[in-house]
Amino acid sequence: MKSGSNLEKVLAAGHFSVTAECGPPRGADPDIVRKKAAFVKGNVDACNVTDNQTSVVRMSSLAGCLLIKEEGIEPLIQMVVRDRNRIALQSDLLGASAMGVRNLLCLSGDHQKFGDDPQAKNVFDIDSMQLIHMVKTMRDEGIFPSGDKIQGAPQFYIGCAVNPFADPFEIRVPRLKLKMEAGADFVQTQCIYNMEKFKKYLELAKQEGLPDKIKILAGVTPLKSAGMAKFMRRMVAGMDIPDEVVNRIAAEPKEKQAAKGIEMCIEQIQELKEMEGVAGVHVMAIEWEEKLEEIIGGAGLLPRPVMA
Amino acid sequence: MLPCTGRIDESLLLKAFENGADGVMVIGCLEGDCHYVSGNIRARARVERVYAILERIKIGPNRIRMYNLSAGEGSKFAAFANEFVDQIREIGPSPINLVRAGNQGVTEKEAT
Amino acid sequence: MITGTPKPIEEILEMLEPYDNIIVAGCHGCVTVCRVGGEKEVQVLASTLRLAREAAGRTITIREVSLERQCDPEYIEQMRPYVGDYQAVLSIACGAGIQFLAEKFTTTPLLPGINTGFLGVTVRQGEWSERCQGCGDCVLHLTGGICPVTRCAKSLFHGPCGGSVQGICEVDKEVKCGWQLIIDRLKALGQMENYGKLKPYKGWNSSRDGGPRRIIREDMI
Amino acid sequence: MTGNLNTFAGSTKNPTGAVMVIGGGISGMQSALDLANAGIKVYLVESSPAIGGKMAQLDKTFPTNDCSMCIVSPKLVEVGRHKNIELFTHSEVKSLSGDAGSFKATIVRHARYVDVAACTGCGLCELVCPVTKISYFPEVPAEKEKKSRAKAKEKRLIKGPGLPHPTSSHKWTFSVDEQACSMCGSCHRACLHGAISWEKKQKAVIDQDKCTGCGACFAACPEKFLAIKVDGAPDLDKSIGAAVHARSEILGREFGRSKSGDSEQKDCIRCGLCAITCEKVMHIGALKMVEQGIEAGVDICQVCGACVSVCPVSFLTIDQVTSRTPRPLLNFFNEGLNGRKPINIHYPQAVPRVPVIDAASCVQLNTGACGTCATICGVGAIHYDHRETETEIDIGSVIFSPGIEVFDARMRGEFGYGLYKNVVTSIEFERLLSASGPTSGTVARPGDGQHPKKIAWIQCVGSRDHSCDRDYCSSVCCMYATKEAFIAREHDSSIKPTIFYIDMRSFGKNFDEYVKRAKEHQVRFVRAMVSRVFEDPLTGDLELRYVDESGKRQTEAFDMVVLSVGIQVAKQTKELAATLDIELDRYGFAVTDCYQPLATSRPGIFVSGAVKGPKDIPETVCEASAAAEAASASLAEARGSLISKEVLPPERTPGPDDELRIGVFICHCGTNIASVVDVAAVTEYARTLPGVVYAEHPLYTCSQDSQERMREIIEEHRLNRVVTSACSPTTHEPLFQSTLQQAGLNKYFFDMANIRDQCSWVHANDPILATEKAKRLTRMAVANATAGEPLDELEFTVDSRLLVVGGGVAGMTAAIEAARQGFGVYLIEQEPVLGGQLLHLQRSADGRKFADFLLSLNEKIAADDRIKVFTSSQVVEQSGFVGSFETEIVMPSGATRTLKHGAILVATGAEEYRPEIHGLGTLDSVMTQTDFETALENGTAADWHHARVAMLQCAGSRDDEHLPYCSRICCNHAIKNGLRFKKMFPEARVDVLYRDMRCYGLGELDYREARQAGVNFIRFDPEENPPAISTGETGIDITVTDPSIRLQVRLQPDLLVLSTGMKPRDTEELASMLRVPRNDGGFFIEAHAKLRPVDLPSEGLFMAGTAHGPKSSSETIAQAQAAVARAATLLSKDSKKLSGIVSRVDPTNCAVCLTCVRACPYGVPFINDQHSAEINPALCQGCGICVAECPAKTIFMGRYDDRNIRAKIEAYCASEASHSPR
Repeated sequence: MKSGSNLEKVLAAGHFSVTAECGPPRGADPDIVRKKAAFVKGNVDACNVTDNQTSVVRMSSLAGCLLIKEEGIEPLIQMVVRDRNRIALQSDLLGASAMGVRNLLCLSGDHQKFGDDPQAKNVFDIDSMQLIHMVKTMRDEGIFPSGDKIQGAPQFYIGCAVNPFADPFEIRVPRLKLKMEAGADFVQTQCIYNMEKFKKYLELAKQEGLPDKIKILAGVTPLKSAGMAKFMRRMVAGMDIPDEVVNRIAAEPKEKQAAKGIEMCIEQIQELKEMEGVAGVHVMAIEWEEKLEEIIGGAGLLPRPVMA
Repeated sequence: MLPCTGRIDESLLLKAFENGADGVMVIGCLEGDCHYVSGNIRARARVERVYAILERIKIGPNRIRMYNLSAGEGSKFAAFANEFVDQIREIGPSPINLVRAGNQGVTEKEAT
Repeated sequence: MITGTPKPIEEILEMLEPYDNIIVAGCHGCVTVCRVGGEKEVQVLASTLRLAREAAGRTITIREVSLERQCDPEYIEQMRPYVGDYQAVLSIACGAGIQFLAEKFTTTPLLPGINTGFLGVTVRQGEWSERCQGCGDCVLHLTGGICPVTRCAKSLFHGPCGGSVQGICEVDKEVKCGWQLIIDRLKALGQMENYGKLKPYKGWNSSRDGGPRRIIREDMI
Repeated sequence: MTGNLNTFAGSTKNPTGAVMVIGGGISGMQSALDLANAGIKVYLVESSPAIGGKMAQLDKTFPTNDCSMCIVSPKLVEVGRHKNIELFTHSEVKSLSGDAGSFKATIVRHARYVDVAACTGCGLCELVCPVTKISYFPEVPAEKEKKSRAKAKEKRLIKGPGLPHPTSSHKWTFSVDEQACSMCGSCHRACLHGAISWEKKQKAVIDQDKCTGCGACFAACPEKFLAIKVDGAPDLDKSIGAAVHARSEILGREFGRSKSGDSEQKDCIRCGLCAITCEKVMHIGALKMVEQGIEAGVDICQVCGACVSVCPVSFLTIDQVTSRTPRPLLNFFNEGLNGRKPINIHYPQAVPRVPVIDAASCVQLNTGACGTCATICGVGAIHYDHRETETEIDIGSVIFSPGIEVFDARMRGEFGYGLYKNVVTSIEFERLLSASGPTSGTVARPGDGQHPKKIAWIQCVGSRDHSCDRDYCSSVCCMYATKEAFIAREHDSSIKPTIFYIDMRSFGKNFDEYVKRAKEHQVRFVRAMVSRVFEDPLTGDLELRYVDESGKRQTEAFDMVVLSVGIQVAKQTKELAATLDIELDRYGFAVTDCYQPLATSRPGIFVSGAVKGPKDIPETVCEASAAAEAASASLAEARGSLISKEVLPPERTPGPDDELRIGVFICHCGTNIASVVDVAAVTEYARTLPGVVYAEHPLYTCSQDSQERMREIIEEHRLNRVVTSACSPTTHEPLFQSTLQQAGLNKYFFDMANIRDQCSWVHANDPILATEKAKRLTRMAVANATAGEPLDELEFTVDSRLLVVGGGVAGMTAAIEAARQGFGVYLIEQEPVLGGQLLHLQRSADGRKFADFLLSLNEKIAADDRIKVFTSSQVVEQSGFVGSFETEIVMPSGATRTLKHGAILVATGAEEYRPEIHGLGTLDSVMTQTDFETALENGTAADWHHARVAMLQCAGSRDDEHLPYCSRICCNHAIKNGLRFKKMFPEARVDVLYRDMRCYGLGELDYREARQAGVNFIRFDPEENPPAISTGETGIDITVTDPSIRLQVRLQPDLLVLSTGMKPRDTEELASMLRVPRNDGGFFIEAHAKLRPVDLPSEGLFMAGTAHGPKSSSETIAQAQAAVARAATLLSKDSKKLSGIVSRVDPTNCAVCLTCVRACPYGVPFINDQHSAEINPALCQGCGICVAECPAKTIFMGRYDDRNIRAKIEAYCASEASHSPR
């Protein structure tokens, strides 16, 4: 065991794992986190807590992790390199590990242009690839990047994110491989709608033998409506939603589209579950955490295994 | 008179205002018909820049304008000149001239 | 070359509020080439200022000067005989030149007339584009001659990030994804193996983070 | 006809180095200039009073929409000023004798009554002339017979809306001359104001307090006494007519003389000018002032219109004063759309700008009365005693380019021209569009002045029309109609134009694009023949009847109809041709040989322009240059023998500390300026300006004696700057500058203020402000002259050799002709043999074998040791500039050679396009026109007696996927082959599938012949009616709807012949080496689409042949000769002088920023090895763009430097008291 986290254990045991995510609030009220946590609890193996997503200022992800941990959920801390230089990153890693956070997702972070403070100075001292490598070195070799020895190395199950649909397609798999080599133990993908393209991606990854070396958690997001599908397709960079997906939900009357979205998401998870090389799903029910149980349960993934 | 409006530049146009012009017309060939291929297009860009400068320093932007004419359009030239002079009369003397008149009691008027 | 853009005239007028007798100083170097601080711009700016001030009821006397370069002490010295006769110097050279003037003429206020931009190239007449941030630690041999520090909005060393769509950066539709460019170039050069390598952390100490940088070439002193 | 073929070798001994050019239109002018600029003396004979021809009448030109007058007027001025061109305007050739090389011609100058040398063109005479109609002149009594005035028997009272309001404004003072008064009392009776006391046997006395100054007494005093004196009348010292004009002008301004077209009658102001004019100027005395108005003796009125034109208030109209029908005096330049005076300057920009008096309508010439114009002329240029004179000239050759006239549309009565006022001809419409035309460029119906909204053009009126013996196509009408429709919409975007046409013959360079643009600008094209036009007599609107494409009869109403009249040869031209003894065809077009396209049937006489067959302006210009070449080649040895060279005194070099000594000349321009501007005051003012040591105000600064005086004054007062305030520098600056040079002063120490066109003419109503403005303009010119610097006009030697790139028929012709002109030639051909595309073609239009022609060309080239041929060679490097180029070529051995030469002629040609369509290249039954022609020639067609042949036109051309342009030659090529095929095999069948048959000009005759010979023509439309064509081993199958029978037809021909068009050879590298532009199709772009058709944009570079665009072999030969003529204007000079106004870089401050390099439209600046920008003065065009762009302000330009412009700006604003504030 690299970190001893619940997620690592579930995956190591060969179970089809489930993660979800939970965005901290734009304020200091812990009850908002707790309320969301209630929907998540029992339904997942670990729950991501985002780090100032889309450059919008929110409660820190470490604080969020601790709050959900109090509620009995295994936290997965997201960490972006946009806002902190390598000194702050190391320090936060040590702190998180000390507080019992064992899962980590290393990200670049959205450009500040889209957030509250477009005039802010960004950092990008090291990039996400280098962060993965830094955490691995700290964990496995017990040394800081400076070469100094760490007293009590941090323990993390190291994750990274990939978007199988971004451009250019041909570097997607080499890039995943690079992340794996840098030290990533698992990967959570961008939400998938184009299953054909994802299968192609997975096929290429399998040719490189990647699923054996890095656990692939496929990202899914239930659609609430046809409108949401169209909006995401148009507005979210790198989002690939095929026409048939949009048409299928659009064919329903408005009031039944949400239910259809959940039905489609469940079907999709079931399909992913049967695919070789997919180790789990990452369910991003954006501002729709109350449906997690319905979705995950519907896909036959409940109850979650309890690891010793 | 210039060989081509492409010869005129911002510093000279501003110089005219410094010297008390209330308005400046730049008259070039029809666009696409420049005797020197592209001089009038260059001139237009420079006039636009001076226009913006005058606007920002509160001399007033409508005091400079570029017109395009062919050599056979005498009556149109007259119409343009009248139109521009009327426009300048409406705006009134350049603030520079107002200030100078205040100081020296002398006003230089725009002749047509 | 070093590029720049003219400061808004309102801002310059505000700076000049206390003064009635100044020098406008241009430079024959980079700023002439990028057409923001040469002799012509000196004339245009001086005329503009005189007009603006006179229209506001308060004249200003301006001496129009263009130095060969404001970043070399010998050329700056050419101003010394008369600089004391003026209340301030408005320089439209780059930030380096302006500061160097300030350093040499300690009793005269130095004012910037342009916003210094970046180290760039002329894409075409009237369009300049940044190419180098002077980070002091060049990796262009690994990235197909395209700088990730300058061309990637996040200065990533292992891009592109998820915000790259069809070669366009998420930051701006007009901005090409630097990493897409790098990958295209590496492919064309047959150097894709460079892409698959993990690059060491960048040493930013050679960049601006180390305070004003100096270059000393013993062999040239 | 053999004609000039034998002169090809140039055999005349001791030829005369002069050429007579007949016709001063664009063709004659171009020929004259090319000849004169190449050292040949030119006599240019023009029958009308001024040169310019048809082109001067046009508004805009296709396909660039350039303003016709704008582009032609520099040529007018150049011809007018050229020292080697002697102008004979208003003149005709009476006879021609002698032979090629030494002709004698007699030229008749018709009486002009105005001395061309003395006249300054001020135009006052035309202004004061009161006559506007063709008079019914009273019979002039025989000599010594006593003159007696007719007495009126029929009188008519002319009344206004109210009674007369007598005015005393600017009144003249009348008094009785006691000596002369014979106490008859006529004045007393005539006076309507009781101001004259008289009793029998007593002399009359005028009470000045009661007198209103109407002059009734003056008019009434019998001629034998003349006892009434006039005082206080301006210009009375000149003549009574001049005085009337002066007072009429003043009163007109005061009472607001209404513009023409305002038909409302005003009350009489009883100024008396009409009666005085009629009595004292015209000696008729038909008008008398009465209580209620004017009493007219309608039977004795000569209907000259003077009374109406002097009336300041529009009280009189011509119909009131006479019982006869007024005969309008029409302005022919405006196609009779408005009136003119008997003394008339042909048009405002006329050269010479000298009026002519029309003997038929001038009162003085017919009755001896009036004579006002002569009294007003300040230079005494008017002579009523002029008679026609004859001049004999010696010449070596003649160029016949009298031009054409338009078809008389009355011959097509069904269109109502001449009956319906709103039916006009296309040339009339040009004048309606023109800013200087009768309506000042507003499109108005002649019938009622209303602005038409729906205008129809009817094409082929007098073209392609067997019924009125105009079988040929006029070539230009499709395009000019499109242009007129296009421009009409530019004038008024609510106009809806429709063009009714048969075939759209937009076959020239960029013509199809132009038509496309017109369509995009809502010009509607309807393929239909209009059968009749009917007028609605109430509204003047017109109804057109036609049959549309679907066969339906249509009627459609229009506000105005324009008849696209064809062109034809005038009767006088045919007579002149007979005088010259040259052969014309049945239509009057000059007959030429297709290998000698400029030579007429009489050796030594050459022809150019539309008189050789209908053509547009660029083709005419090209032919004119070609004719100049053809006419001068055999005169080459006499080049320069008859021209005079101007010798100038050495220039004084001013020292840096010389005091400023400026002389200022303020021109009266007769009264043009002086009647408004107080020239004396301006002169006084000029004397106060800094540096001015001399000022005066001549009556006419430009007159010969004034110029002589100016030269003396410069020398006497040691002037070092000269300023004139006069008219337009565009026309007069060169004259004044040459006077400076004659006085030993650098010509750039001069500046000129225009106080006429831009001051007195526009501010006639405000003399005080106009005077102030004149002072200011003068002040600016003085400031600029002060800032002036002497500029050097660099002179460099010209290498007389010509490099010809491309050895096809164009290059070979050019080489031979250039050698005949006496120049060395390098002829470069990339193929091993000369001949180009002609090697692949068989026969000329008249059936001769091209192979024979090529053989003769090859022989001539081989025989001439001035021509060096390099076959299998290519140009690899090119440097230098006009007059001294260096070109490196690679020869077959691989060795390179550097050639030095003064000019370059690009003749790289074109080839047949061979697209892989319809099985071309794979099937034997599918071939191109060239293949077909070869097959006919080689007898492979022996068994085609019953063959069925289908020809497909535009099989590549006018197709965006292949050749986007029209290849021009294919229609004629198909007809040539079709006819030949039908002649060889009368039983065989030919079907031609076409989009528009573009058999322009005389090619239409062959088209007609082909139809008569049974060649079947089927029109298709690639969008709406494309033919379905399938080809294969099993055969060819074509299905298409034939619109003429509106049925689908199926053809199963044995052969499919494709008219594939022409594509230029690959010249990408050459073009970039020579820095010359090419269009999208790969053809070279000429310097000016209209007037410089064979010049490339860079100086010293020319082109000819199909490298310019598709064309026939005959057109190619003409173009090659034209290019040689153009090159000869350069190569014939030992040296070339450059303008002093060029940009110069001061390297001291050059930032090497490349701004100038990028900004120059001609790509002249470059970075030299001294790390500075540099501008070659030989290439600089002097626009000043780089000067303005330079961020370091380190580029300087002669007279238009910042220094000069600042000086003028500062002088503009500086009031006398305070100088430029800073």
